[in-house]
Amino acid sequence: MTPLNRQQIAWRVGQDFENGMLVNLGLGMPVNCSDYIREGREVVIQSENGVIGAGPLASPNAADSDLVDAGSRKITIAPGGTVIDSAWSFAMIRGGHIDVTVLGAFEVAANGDLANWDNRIPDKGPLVGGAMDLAAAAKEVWVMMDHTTRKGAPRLLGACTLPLTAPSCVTRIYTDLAVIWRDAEGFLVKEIVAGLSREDLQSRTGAPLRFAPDCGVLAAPDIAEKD
Amino acid sequence: MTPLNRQQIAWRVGQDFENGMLVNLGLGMPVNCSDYIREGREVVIQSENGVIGAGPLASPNAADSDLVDAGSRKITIAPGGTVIDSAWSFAMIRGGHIDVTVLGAFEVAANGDLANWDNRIPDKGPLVGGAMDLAAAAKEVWVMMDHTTRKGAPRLLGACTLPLTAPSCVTRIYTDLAVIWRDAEGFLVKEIVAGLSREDLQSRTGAPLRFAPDCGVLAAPDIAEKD
Amino acid sequence: MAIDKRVGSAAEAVADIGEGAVVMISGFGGAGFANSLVLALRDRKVGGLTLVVNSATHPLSQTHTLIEAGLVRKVICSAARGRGADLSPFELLYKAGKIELTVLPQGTFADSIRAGGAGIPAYYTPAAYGTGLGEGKETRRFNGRDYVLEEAITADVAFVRGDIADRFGNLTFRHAQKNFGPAMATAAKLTIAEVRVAQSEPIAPDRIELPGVFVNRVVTA
Amino acid sequence: MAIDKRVGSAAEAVADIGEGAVVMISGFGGAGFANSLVLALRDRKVGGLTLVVNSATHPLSQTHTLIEAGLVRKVICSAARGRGADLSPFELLYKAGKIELTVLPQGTFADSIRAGGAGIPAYYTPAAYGTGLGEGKETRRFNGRDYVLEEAITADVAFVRGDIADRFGNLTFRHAQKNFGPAMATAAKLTIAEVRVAQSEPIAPDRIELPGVFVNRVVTA
Repeated sequence: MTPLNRQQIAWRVGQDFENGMLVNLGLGMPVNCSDYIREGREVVIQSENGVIGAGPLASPNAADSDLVDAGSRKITIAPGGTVIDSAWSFAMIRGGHIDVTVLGAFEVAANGDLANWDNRIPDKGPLVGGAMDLAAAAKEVWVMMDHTTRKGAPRLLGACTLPLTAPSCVTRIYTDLAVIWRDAEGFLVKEIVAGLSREDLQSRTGAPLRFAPDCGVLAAPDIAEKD
Repeated sequence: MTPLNRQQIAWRVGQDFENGMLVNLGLGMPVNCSDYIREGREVVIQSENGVIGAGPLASPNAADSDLVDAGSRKITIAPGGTVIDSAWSFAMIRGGHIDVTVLGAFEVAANGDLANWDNRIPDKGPLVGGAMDLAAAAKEVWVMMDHTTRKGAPRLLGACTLPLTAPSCVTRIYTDLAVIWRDAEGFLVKEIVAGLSREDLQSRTGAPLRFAPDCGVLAAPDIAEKD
Repeated sequence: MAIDKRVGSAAEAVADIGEGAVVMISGFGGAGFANSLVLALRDRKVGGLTLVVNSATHPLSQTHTLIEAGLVRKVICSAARGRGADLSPFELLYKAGKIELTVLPQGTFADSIRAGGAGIPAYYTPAAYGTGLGEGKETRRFNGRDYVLEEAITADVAFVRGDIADRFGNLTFRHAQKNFGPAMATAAKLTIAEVRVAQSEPIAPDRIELPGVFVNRVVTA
Repeated sequence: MAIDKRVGSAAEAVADIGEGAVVMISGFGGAGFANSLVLALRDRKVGGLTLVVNSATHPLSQTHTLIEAGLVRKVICSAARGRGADLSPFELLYKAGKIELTVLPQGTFADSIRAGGAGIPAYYTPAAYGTGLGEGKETRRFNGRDYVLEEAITADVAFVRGDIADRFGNLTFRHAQKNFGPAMATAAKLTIAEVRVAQSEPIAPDRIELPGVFVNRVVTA
């Protein structure tokens, strides 16, 4: 059994972006998804600092400190892109105009509850950013994360233990082991990595799994992990 | 006794615009005030359709049907002017950024109540436009109107009889007979046309008048009435 | 498959607007009326419409043609008075009790549309407090001042007039053409823009006034 | 006397900001920080400030210098976590109970500032409902969905970073420099813009991104 690395998870998410979608990608792992949009599809990447149509990272000699995304990365503007102010950018988010937001997470519950902003690190200040607005208002909230913690504890749970970002919002979870849709009845496995049994996946998951009739193999091309 | 004509009232209002003020002028008589700003003063005229820095009417050969004010007049943009959308224009109004709005009125009460939107014309549809937003939120609401109705009934009253535009908002009234400030105690006459006694002015007014210690003569240069 | 929101005609652009639709129409003071789309909708003859339009009676708007054709059930606006003493098509139907009307202060009209597009279900405004238009509305005091609660306005379709569009649906506006267009585009399930020029080439990022993500179809008119 | 909002230096621009002022500071993601004004304010050494700033800890912002100098009583922000395991100046003071903090979802932060400039005292948003940040806040259901009531944020002063200004205070922004600048400029009693170029000649009407009526002083920095 070979779990996907993070770039491979990003690749897998990227395959599911449809032509013309407006997509917001969270800081960290999710921003990599835009590298893996299928040939021939145009997807508009929204960054919550107001870049509508974010392009790839700028080359070092084209980098412009005024052209950044919400993660402070020096980026480019894709053809057809523009920049709006933060109030309008969040009006776009809150107004339900984002087709999909892809977010990292600490925990996801079977009822769709998301915990991704407060890991209770002692003494460190809070950082919520745009996570609550995105989770509350995007048409779909897709989570990408490792299936378990480094210590092997499940991140897909019956109920979140960490502070919530938004209740009942997650619609899909892409992990290193599986692709799981979340519906009114809980978790529904759509794909599972080769060599991992359904029982093994269930044992690494803190809530009951159902398996889709067409449950397939989660596979990705060889892509090296980045820093 | 010679009452001011409407252009002369507009002239008198125009004398009181200070340098740098942001001023909104209502449809009808008030838009003429911008013709009478004192030499050397720059005043920014806001039209609620979003023109910030409205200039004079366009000459016939420069008229552009896309460059209009809230009264559908083909105008120009003054140096430093721009155009914003209606939501932002009314955010500017509602947010208290307008220093002065000059509005026409049917009635003004001694407590500052303004009635300028509904004259109870049978069968005609209602038209409120931006009047309520302006009256409720401008820092100062100046009214310009004839002192009495055509039949001689007072328009400055103890209480308005027509539907209100906003309560307790009017700070000044410029009429063909007088300039009157409105404060917590009611009407305070600051200027009165030559040849009209204080008693005569009071008899044409439906609420008690006080006269300022420095009450002066309301006079304007000869300006022909326009259509 | 590249994004391309340009369609061939106004008729094609409005072809799926159904009976009873709530339709926003841009335009104010003579500028920015989406008249080609309005006329195309009239030609479809679908009735029971609710119009969200600043004025029900502006002489340069074609809104009256929908009203005269009997297609309009309700109007939400800030102005519904025809010019002069004669009654306008709207006023005749309103007098006859054949059309519903909601009149809002223009700033409330504008911000309720903005709220509709911004996911804000309701907000407080000082406009209309203590007036007939505020009667029956919930009120509340903040910091010693009284406000009325106003709810968001959304629509099935928005008709917006712009100047230049590109294949992404990005728009520019000429001067006062802008007015209610940007807010309405955000508040409707389907936004259709009629423009002077609909080009393939992207508009420069710093010239775009309405991001194309708010626009679904573009037609030259 | 023509309008001319340009002043000679950042020090002059902030010279009348007093003890206990509420100060908004633009900037997000590394762009649009009004750092020259922040440093000039630090040099004035007026204390008891409340900062309204997206992040209390962004490494490219000079906000931390106000905090380190002990001039800040309270921070309203959406991000207050320093990078890495070491505690930032803000975190050290916060841990010691010497600084107050209000954390808001970023969209709430943005729209509360917008509301502050738009005369809207309060509005409903879905963000933070059912979370710790929504605890203690008034909630209400509209159309089957739950929202929290959020109040407007206003300030005594806003520091905004722009690209070009003219004598009227009109501003343009470069790319993502815009972020919170336009909203903050509307929500403060006094708005000061620092820009790359402050020219006498008016900016073309269709290039202006923030009307000068929202800007009181302009300084080149």
